[in-house]
Amino acid sequence: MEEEFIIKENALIAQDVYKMRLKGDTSRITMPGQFVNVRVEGMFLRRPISVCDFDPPFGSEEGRLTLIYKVVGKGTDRMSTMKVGEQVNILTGLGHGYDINAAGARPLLIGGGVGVPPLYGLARRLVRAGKIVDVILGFNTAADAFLINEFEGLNDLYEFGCEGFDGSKPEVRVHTATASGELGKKGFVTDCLGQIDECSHYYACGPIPMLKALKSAMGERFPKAAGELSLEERMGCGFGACVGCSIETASGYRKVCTDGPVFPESEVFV
Amino acid sequence: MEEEFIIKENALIAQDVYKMRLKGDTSRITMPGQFVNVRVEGMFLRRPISVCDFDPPFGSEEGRLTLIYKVVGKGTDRMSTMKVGEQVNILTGLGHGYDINAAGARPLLIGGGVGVPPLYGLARRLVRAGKIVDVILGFNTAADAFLINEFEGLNDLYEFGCEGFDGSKPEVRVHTATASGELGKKGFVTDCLGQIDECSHYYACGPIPMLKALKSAMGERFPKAAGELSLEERMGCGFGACVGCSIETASGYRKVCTDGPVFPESEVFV
Amino acid sequence: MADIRTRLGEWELDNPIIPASGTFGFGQEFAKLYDINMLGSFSFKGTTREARFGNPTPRIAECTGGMINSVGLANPGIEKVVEEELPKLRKIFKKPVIANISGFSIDEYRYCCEKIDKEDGIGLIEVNISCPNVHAGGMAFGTDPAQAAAVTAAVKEVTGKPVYMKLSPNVTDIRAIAKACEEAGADGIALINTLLGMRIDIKRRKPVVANCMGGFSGPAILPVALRMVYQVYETVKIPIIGMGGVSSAEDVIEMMMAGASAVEIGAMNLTEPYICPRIIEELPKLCDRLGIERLSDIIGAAHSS
Amino acid sequence: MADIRTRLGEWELDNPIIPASGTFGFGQEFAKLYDINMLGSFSFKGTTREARFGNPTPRIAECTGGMINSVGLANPGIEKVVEEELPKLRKIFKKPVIANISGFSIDEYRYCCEKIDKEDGIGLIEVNISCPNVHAGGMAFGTDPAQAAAVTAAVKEVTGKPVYMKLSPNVTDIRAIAKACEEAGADGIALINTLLGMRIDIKRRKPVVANCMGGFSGPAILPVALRMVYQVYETVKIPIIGMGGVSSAEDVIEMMMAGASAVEIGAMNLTEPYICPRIIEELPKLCDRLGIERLSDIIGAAHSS
Ligand SMILES: Cc1cc2nc3c(=O)[nH]c(=O)nc-3n(C[C@H](O)[C@H](O)[C@H](O)COP(=O)(O)OP(=O)(O)OC[C@H]3O[C@@H](n4cnc5c(N)ncnc54)[C@H](O)[C@@H]3O)c2cc1C
Ligand SMILES: Cc1cc2nc3c(=O)[nH]c(=O)nc-3n(C[C@H](O)[C@H](O)[C@H](O)COP(=O)(O)OP(=O)(O)OC[C@H]3O[C@@H](n4cnc5c(N)ncnc54)[C@H](O)[C@@H]3O)c2cc1C
Ligand SMILES: Cc1cc2nc3c(=O)[nH]c(=O)nc-3n(C[C@H](O)[C@H](O)[C@H](O)COP(=O)(O)O)c2cc1C
Ligand SMILES: Cc1cc2nc3c(=O)[nH]c(=O)nc-3n(C[C@H](O)[C@H](O)[C@H](O)COP(=O)(O)O)c2cc1C
Ligand code: FES
Ligand code: FES
Repeated sequence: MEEEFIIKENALIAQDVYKMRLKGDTSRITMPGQFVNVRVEGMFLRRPISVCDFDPPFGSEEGRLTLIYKVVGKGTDRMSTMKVGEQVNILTGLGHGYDINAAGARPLLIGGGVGVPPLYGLARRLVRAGKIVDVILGFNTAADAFLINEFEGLNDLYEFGCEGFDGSKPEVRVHTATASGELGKKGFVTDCLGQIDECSHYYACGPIPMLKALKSAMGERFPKAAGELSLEERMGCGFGACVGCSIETASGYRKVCTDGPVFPESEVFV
Repeated sequence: MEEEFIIKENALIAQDVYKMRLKGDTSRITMPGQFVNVRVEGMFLRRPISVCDFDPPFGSEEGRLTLIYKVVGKGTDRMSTMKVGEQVNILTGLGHGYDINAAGARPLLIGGGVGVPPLYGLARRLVRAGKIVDVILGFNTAADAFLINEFEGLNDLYEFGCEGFDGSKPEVRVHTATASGELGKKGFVTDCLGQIDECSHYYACGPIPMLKALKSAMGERFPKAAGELSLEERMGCGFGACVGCSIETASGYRKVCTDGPVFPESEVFV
Repeated sequence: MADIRTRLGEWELDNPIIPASGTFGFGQEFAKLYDINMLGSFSFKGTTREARFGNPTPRIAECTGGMINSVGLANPGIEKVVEEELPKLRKIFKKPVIANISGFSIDEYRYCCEKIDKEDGIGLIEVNISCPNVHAGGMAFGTDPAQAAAVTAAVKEVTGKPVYMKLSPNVTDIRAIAKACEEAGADGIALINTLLGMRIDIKRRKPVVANCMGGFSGPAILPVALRMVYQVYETVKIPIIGMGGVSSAEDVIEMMMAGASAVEIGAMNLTEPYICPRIIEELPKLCDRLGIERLSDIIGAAHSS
Repeated sequence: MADIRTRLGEWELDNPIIPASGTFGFGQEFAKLYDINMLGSFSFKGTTREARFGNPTPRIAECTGGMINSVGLANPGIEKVVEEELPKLRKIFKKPVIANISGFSIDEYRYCCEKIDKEDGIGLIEVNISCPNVHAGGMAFGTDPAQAAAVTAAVKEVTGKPVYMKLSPNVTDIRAIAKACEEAGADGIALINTLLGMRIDIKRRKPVVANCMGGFSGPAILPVALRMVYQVYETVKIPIIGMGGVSSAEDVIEMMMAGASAVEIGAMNLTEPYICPRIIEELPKLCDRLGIERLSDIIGAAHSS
């Protein structure tokens, strides 16, 4: 679970938002939506960050891991000063991620702010599995936005047929909302739901108010679609030992770090 | 007082003993025997280390500072892992050093173990001032010994007359003792006193038992020579603020960090 | 190679390293990471009569050299621990475990200890008296010698297993509490529990943890823990399990020289999950470097005779 | 730019930053490093009736995130402070200073405060009651509400200057001590003093400091200090000077949100001698980022109304 990674890139990609690419043993990461817990020098607790994307080690190739994080305090600030070539100690493959098998033909992904990153790895895998994927990305302003091109890019990637899939031509349809109106629709992710014509299953990650609004909006727009929500909670360990991250769910107490961070929408009270 | 230095060298020179050469603003260092207080990441307190040698900044040239330290605990262990090019935060020019003006014609320098380093900068200055300098260096074993060649080398340096001096041909006479007998005389620094024919003033640095033995041996061998002893004490600040390092002397309470670390032999009870 | 075995009364441990209660669950999470049978033992999550969710979240905060937790004794309740956790544990852990018991009334302590008394594979009962006493104004049992003694006497009545009283450091005089426990029949003392601490979120202008305050632990508290272990060692004759801020083999030695017969490690398990096996590996080497032949010889060595 | 002035009773300070007693001598060492008139004020070295060498050396030990000192109130004695240090100080420091007074008997406190009462340029007297009471078994005055009140009442009799009682954190209930001081007439509360701690040298198998134990302070103790300031703010109406582990402008804000009207900085002065000017520079900028217009508005802001 504890692995040393080497930083390959650590670059500013939006206001206060950094993308960190690393190499190391990713073999414990198995589902998009999982997270890692990063040791940051000078901090006692590790910092939990969602896996944005990953590739398993392959032959002599090391595994690849991408994290996208926003500087909000001392720990992430310190992360942003880490240099290419530096070694980072990471607890990898933590938590229970998104269930790809539940996607159906027309999955919908909804991400807000730093909730967007984990959906990228998910989208890539859904496209690979031949799905037509709707993605709604919400940001406050244009300066806060990131990954939009990369989501779009998933279309090109698969036009060349570099991966086999199950027949239907896969596609990613990106819908953007900004509160400022600078990019895409002016408003919130829920304001984009009108643009979606079909939804077999949904996957969301973002701040609690977004998840709350989304849950009720989805109940009206696509009452039959089940969904999965990714939650955040302050963590002591990230692997189930301290019970610091418990929440109450429809099926009793659950730990966000091991039972989640992704939970069936029907289970959680947001 | 607080300066950033850059590491130019950090090399093992004897068993557990490292030499660190740095560049930065040394202008506050004025006397050999002073010390600096080094910030070591992960440690709360700084680590006091004697100035082994220094050169003031000159024109566009930065100042040079040499420290020699032994790894004895976590802080010095961490220091030994610092890399060339790294920046080190140092409080410089601390304490009251050796009084060069008191040397007379035939100064004697006595150093034991990691008490040896500060005597090097002193010896260099005494040679520059045209003195014939006797130096007694004591170590436990040959593996612990260091700087012997450098002291000898002070002779070559000045044969070429690269510094002006006051007429008499300067010289450094190095006498070595090891407890193991591997190098020089078998025994302690005091066992070398027989090799010294004259002494106008002496300067010593080393562990307390050595200083104690020395003080009484010198009283017998050269009863007229006054001396200066460099002391160590655990320090909170190193610049006189915390009174953590007080000792009782013949003239009342004194702070090792500001009134010392070098004290007249007649003042201190060792 | 140095002999790193140690004893807690009659119980001989292969080594003094014991993950502390609340940081090791019931062993299942760590059993996935390493063979937990290499541990001296471990202390299971503080258990109460009823199942408890604990305090509202957030209940974790970062501090310099440590953390605050206000988990608040979240646990499945003694019934479930005995019926589910212990049987599961016995499959993976072959050594006696330490049963950490909490309560909000003397009755509750007694009830839980009586239940545990019937179980096999319990090395000792660690009775955590830092919880607030609901029947006496909410001050913790562990802050008053008379109440500490009352809990001790009550649980001693219902169990034949060794009873170690786990003390709170949030007191004026830890010696008085330890002494009261010894006199009431305790077989040993475990200390320290967490220091009461808090952090404030300056953006939200509110305490970081929902419960306002919480227990502060981790390397930062080591000096306080060492001091209290040292004081208690001079006060009682029964064995001491020392804890608080231990994060290295050196700290283990320091804790034992202060007077501990065994050493628990808490918060560090959460951030460095392999800390215990690493210390167990390092310990004999460090003993060799320090000229320690038998680790148990150094218990209390820092005290002037 | 935010207004960072604050008040301690009638006394308006340009900013809340005050180097803590024992870490700033009588100002002379720091005056060589920067213009100390930029400080809110500073608290001079704890002064007793007689000159004291203090405890034997070594009296400093390293800890994670802090240090132990067992300096033991080394000071030149009140006579010399009044006759030599204060006149020297007045030449370089134009603001009122905080007079930190200690004693081993109520008489000694009274004697020293009476002396100080006659001096000009004293902003307030900070009465440190963490020293052991030689007349009452050696327990510190600050660990018993009745004794804390007795010291307060005694010094209030002999001085018209504001009296702030400086409390020890090594107590079960800091609120009771603070309340007792307030009721006995204290004008304010200063807290916390150091936590009692120790370290052991595992090579020598002895306590690191000659005096065995000492006062533990530095960033590691911030959570305990915040908790106590928070508790005391809910207990008394008089102003609080908060301290313990403060090492950044963020910590200053946290301390004030917990309830402090001004903030002292101790151990950090020793390892980062420019810490106070740096924080004073940073503070208005941080206030701007946090939307704080007047720093004094946030005192106690973390308390739910
Ligand atoms: C499962 C999970 C996945 C996450 N994925 C991402 C991601 O992909 N990108 C990203 O930018 N952020 C992510 N976060 C949030 C991220 O963990 C916090 O922003 C980060 O820990 C803040 O650390 P800090 O030291 O900068 O802030 P500080 O506020 O100084 O941190 C203080 C303490 O609070 C904790 N903390 C603060 N904010 C949060 C938060 N929102 N959630 C949990 N703990 C918090 C910190 O971990 C630390 O222990 C995720 C959080 C969780 C729980
Ligand atoms: C004025 C002065 C000059 C010195 N010059 C040198 C030198 O040139 N070369 C050299 O190798 N050593 C020198 N020392 C000793 C050096 O400071 C210590 O060896 C070093 O601080 C040990 O740090 P550590 O973390 O490795 O050891 P630890 O034992 O882990 O340190 C713990 C604490 O004790 C302090 N400490 C430990 N040993 C000493 C000591 N002997 N003196 C003072 N504080 C100590 C440390 O600074 C630290 O605060 C000097 C000490 C003083 C006071
Ligand atoms: C997350 C967490 C939960 C804890 N839960 C308990 C508990 O249930 N019962 C108990 O006696 N102590 C509990 N403790 C206290 C620890 O067992 C230990 O006494 C304390 O943390 C000091 O050790 P440390 O500094 O190594 O963490 C808990 C500590 C932490 C960090
Ligand atoms: C070296 C040192 C000496 C101290 N001397 C005194 C003193 O004489 N009087 C006093 O009231 N407090 C004294 N203190 C306590 C500090 O004033 C302060 O209360 C404590 O250190 C907590 O603050 P900090 O964590 O910022 O250091 C001393 C602290 C240190 C580190
Ligand atoms: S963070 Fe420790 S159990 Fe979830
Ligand atoms: S080390 Fe602080 S006064 Fe000398």
